[in-house]
Amino acid sequence: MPFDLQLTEEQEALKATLHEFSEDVLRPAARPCEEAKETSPDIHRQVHELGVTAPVPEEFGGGGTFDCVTYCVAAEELAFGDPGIAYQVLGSGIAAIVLGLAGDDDHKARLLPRFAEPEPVPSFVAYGEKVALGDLESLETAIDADKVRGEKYGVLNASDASLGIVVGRTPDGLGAIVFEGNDGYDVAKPENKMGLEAAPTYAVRFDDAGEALPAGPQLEQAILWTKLMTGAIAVGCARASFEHAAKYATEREAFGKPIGAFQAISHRIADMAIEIDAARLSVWRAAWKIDRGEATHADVAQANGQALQAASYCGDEGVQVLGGHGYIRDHPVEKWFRDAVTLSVFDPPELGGDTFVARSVFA
Amino acid sequence: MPFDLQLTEEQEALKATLHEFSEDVLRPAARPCEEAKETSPDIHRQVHELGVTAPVPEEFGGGGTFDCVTYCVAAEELAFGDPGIAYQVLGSGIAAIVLGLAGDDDHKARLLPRFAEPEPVPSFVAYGEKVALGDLESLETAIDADKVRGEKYGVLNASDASLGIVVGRTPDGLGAIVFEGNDGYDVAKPENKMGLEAAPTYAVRFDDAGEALPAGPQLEQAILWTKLMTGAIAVGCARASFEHAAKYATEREAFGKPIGAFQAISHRIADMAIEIDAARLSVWRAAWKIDRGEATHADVAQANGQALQAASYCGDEGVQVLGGHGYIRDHPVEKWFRDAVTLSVFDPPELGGDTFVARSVFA
Amino acid sequence: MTVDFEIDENLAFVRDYVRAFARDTLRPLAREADEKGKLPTETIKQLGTFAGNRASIMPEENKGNGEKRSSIAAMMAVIGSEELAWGDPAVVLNIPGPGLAAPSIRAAGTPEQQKRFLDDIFNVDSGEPRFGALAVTEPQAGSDVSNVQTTAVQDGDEWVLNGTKMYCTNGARAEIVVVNATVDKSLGRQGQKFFVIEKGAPGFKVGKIEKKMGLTASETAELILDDCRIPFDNILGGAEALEPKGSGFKGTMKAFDSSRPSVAAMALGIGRAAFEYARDWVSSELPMNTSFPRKAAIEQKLGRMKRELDAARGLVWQAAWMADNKIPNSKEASMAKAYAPPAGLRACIGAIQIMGPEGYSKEHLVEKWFRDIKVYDIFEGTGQIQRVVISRKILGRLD
Amino acid sequence: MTVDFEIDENLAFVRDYVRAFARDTLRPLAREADEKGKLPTETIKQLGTFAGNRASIMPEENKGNGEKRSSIAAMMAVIGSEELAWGDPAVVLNIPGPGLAAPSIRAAGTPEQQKRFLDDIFNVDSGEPRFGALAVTEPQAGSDVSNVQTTAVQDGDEWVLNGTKMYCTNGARAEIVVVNATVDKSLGRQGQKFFVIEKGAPGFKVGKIEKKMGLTASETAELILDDCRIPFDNILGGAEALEPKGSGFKGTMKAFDSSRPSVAAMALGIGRAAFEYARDWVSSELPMNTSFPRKAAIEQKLGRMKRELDAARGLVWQAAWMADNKIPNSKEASMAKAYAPPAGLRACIGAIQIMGPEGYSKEHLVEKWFRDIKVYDIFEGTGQIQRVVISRKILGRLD
Repeated sequence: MPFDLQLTEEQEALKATLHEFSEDVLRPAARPCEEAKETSPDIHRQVHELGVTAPVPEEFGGGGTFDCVTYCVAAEELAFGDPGIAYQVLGSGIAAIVLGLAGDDDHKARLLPRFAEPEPVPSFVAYGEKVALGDLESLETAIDADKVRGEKYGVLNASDASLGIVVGRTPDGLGAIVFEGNDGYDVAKPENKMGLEAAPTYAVRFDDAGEALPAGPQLEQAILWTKLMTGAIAVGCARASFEHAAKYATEREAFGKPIGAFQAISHRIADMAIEIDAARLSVWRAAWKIDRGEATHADVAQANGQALQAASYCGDEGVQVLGGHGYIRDHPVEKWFRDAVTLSVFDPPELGGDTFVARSVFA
Repeated sequence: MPFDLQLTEEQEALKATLHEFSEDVLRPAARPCEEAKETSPDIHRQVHELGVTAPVPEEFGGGGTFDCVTYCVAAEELAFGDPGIAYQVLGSGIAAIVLGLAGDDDHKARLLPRFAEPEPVPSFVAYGEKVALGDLESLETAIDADKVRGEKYGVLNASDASLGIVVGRTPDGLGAIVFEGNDGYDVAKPENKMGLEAAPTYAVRFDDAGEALPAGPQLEQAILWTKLMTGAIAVGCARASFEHAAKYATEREAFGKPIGAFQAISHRIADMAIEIDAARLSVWRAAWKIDRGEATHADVAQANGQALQAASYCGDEGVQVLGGHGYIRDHPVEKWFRDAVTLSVFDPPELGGDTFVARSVFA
Repeated sequence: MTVDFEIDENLAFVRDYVRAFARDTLRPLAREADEKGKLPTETIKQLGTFAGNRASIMPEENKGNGEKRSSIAAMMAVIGSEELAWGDPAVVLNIPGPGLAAPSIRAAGTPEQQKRFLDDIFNVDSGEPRFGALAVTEPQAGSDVSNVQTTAVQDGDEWVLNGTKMYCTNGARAEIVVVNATVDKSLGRQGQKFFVIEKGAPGFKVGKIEKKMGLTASETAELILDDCRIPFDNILGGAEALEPKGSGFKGTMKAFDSSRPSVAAMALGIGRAAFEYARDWVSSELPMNTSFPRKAAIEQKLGRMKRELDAARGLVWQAAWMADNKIPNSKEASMAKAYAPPAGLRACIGAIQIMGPEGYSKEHLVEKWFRDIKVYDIFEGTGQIQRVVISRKILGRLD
Repeated sequence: MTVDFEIDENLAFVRDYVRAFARDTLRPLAREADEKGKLPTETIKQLGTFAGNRASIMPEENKGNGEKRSSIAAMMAVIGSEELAWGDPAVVLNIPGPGLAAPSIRAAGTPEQQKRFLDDIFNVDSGEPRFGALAVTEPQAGSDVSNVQTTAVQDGDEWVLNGTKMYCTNGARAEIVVVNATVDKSLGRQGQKFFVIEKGAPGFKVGKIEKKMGLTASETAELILDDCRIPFDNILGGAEALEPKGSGFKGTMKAFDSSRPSVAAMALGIGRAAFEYARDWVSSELPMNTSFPRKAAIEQKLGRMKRELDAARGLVWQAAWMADNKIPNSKEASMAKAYAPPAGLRACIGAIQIMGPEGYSKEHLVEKWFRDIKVYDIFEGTGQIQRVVISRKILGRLD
């Protein structure tokens, strides 16, 4: 096959379903969940039922799995609905993807079926650290056989997780330890965030033994998939701001014309569109490489960098196009800007990401 | 005195004189000197006569000296005429400033009177190196007593200089060695540049003994003055592009209106104006600190960073505003863009300059 | 007269005094005020006492000194504004006083009006905090201030006003609110006049209090004028304002012009707060001898933040210095206003990213400053409007 | 059909073939051609032979294959264009052929015209290099292509053309030049038609050859039509073009639309050349274990250059893929054209700054690529015009 950007019919259908779901369910739920500082169980269950957040192979009782490109298409669409809820529901299910890709037979048979239940499993995959955020090579969390020691930030569900995976460095490279139940770690503190509030996160200290996932290329690709989730959400967040601002620009009038008639507005709308397409293509490319088992840290750093840049840019301009109306909570753009900047800390291109990209060019 | 941006009457008069000179003499000379790849002796002599490029105290037969703020005002104005010629004439005279500020009595009595002659002295102050460009702290050129060894780039007049000052690191800090005549160093090669062609420069190898200038704060401030010359020229270069583009935007019509009526043009014009004022104020501030003997490497890195950014931005936008006309040599904007990017290598903010600024904040 | 970047002892005194007030009084109130969306009344009273006792902590301009400004008034305003916003940009708006009502009344009011609406109300110590407000924005007219829908019709010795105003700081609790309204649509901008509405005027209602991204501790109200009746004398400038050459829209808008450098200075102060916070965090949490690849990038980012904030201060001070020296500064005021808020926003986002998971956390203040600062590129003229002003000053009016 | 970022073997073959040609043939000619402002005739002939022998080295589009394009023609065009420009963007314009005359003739010409002006002239091996050209820009009409001043008046069985065209690539040496001219000003754009002028036509004069910032090895001519007489049949589309619905301005401008991704690809190729050159220079001249503070900054800059160039390639390929799949791509073509040239320019400036005094030196090629690339944000629609196109596709026409 030559270069192709055509989604499959299944992907198109999924995208359409999720888009409608986002419009009908997630948009109305966004502010209430934000104010409650959690995604309501009902909303979480509804998303879980869609089968895209915690895919489980049919042999383990699930609805089947799909590739990372499909996952990114789905994640963008959910984030278009609400980045905070998307972060919560995707982050709560991604352990299933890691187990499915990198678990041994026992892990799969024992742990995956839980994710096929109607009730979502409170779980997490923890990789980010205080300083080494998206930087998997500088992680200070140390794994030795089945023991892990270190401190993680941005850990979802940590207060009541029934399953968690923590990523760290072994003497040979990347490793991951699975914890069942919530023994084996201490919740240091809940993170009271300025954005993505529907996804409550925690700082967590690990210092105990769990079960090691088999190290190797499978695990590495699975961890990169986990990281790329951030980029896919960022694309959806960017698009939410963009579409809202574009619509507003055709409706709001000033000086006798729609404000979109002024190049100061319309050319920024064009730039937002460019940033979004560039970001999506970059994310899809990294996802496609994950699907081939060939993705590198640089590929994902590059995709996340492009996507987080797009989300922050569109978030900022989205507020700016709406002016004073953009700054008040009657419109969602101020939220998306907060969500975008919150997301951005995980892999900011100017603070590390581009350095990884550079290191790959000297290979 | 409180904060003040008012130039003195003398400064205003000098600025007016130089502006007129730039319009009448330098603008018409710019292309011919560029094509000849040197500033014609006649032009050089005319600038020299103005007394601003190689100031000599009256006691040594000169027309008197002035402060660094005045120097930056003058340099901006000459560069507004032509950045290439300005680079040549200012760079050829700056040894006089270094000697006047940092030379001992013997140096002053013996060497300064030459700069008071009607004929300009072919001289240089060499600091830039292949990797450590504007980075005075990373210079690899080593000075030990009166011996200097190292390779410098961007050295003016090296092929026929009768006086040269080379900057390097002593065991204790910054040092400088004076060479009379052009013994003591080898011209490695002429630099065939893409911009600033009226200022022929050379790569030069130093490996000999000369006369050491007294090390200390005076020398350091004098070297920072030399570095700041780049920033002052950059402001003039930026302003040249800006003024040309602004005038063009009021005259050229498209779609039935002057192109300046389109925000895609007019808001870029506004941004150019902002960058220029920000840069000038930053350069003046560094100059004012040099005049007080208090300037740091960070002050000058910050000023140069701001000014070189302004010059590159205005150079680029200057061409863009003129469109196809900007790309051909009938208009000067393409030259100013080349000049700006050539200048920019000496202290690019993103490639070192900002790092110096940062280091100062942890002091 | 010569170029001098040192501020003199008067300005240095103001800066140091305001800085101490900002650090010791405003900053400690910041987080709780942000969370609760307001300050306790008792705290507001205390702020009023502090401020009243030390007139110099409020920039001159905010006191509406009009023609009486000294030759360093604008510099005092920007230096004070930077420090106050550095302390907290929302808490500071809770310091009692006439606020933005003052410059318009000073610019366009008769001596009698200045006495009645400013001196009599605000110079008296009632023991209760008193606020003034200015209400210009309307639901359908943000940047386009000429497109005002609010009307004022004379009815005997009263004016009857109808319309809705938005985004009015301290509007709900103000003793007086200055509003613009059109007395004659056919005259366009010239038909716009300014009026003072006193608390309790019949037909004057407070609509909803806005929930905002940031500056949450500052009250932002919608004001509804529903056959609102005020005395005829409450038209700014008195009856003369109705004459063809009467002071109206343009004259009063000039009062805005002079506030642009101060608004820019506030954005600068917020950005500097974020920069300093991140710098100190890096010093204590991320020793510069670690080998994280991020280290060098963080260093570079901090350097850029400082460079841009210093550039912003240059533009702000330039505009203020021109005002103090009676040099027309409309272009330079807009340059400062166009540059400082985005530079400050970049500093806030940079600080968040440098601090990572502690940056997005409400445990620290940088996330708050990010939420606060965004509006500085919007109110008192968006960045786009500033560029319209700047380019027109350079190119003339071409469209 | 599914998302796939791998190019297939056909495209990979083209890429590898063109890359080898670019590396072995174009790149070595670059510096001398830039200095002399032209190539020796003998070299041009050789380029023609190379190219003629291997039709595949020229992107399909440049051969003007019109309706006959295969389903990967646009992808071939962008991949080939990136590689050719990577080799040298100016030398490649010296490869003989119909150039930009082809797409317009293919789009609007009758079968007879296609045979006469393209097949007969360019498929014959005369031993001499032959060029075609397109001349649209006029001194007073750059972006505003509808504002054309050149007129064409029918006089018996001839057209008489008057006007001046600028910035015509290969215009002075072209066998045929396609120009647009208005036959009826009252019809506006619809009154514009395209004509083929053959070398030696009476009244057809070559004006000055432009001296440019870059792309100096490519001939850019001014063309003067002074009562220039050409046969009536030289109107593209023949007599039918004069009918109210005849192929005119819009139809032919569509040929331009399809060239935007290729122009963007060329900018990408230049930017990539600079990136790779700087990367290799850093590898050999600045070992990454040095302790220069610049090291980390250089690394970060290289990473950003790669990220942005890859993003540009994504946009370029997206636009081409849509064209090949008959999906309307006007917005995406403009997005690629708006993004790639500035990204490439940043890469060139970054490369110059990384290499420092060797970056500005003519000893290396990065300074040349910087000079070459700037015009890619200008010709075939400036970045500003692309944003007009993009925003109209998104917002509709609002003004």
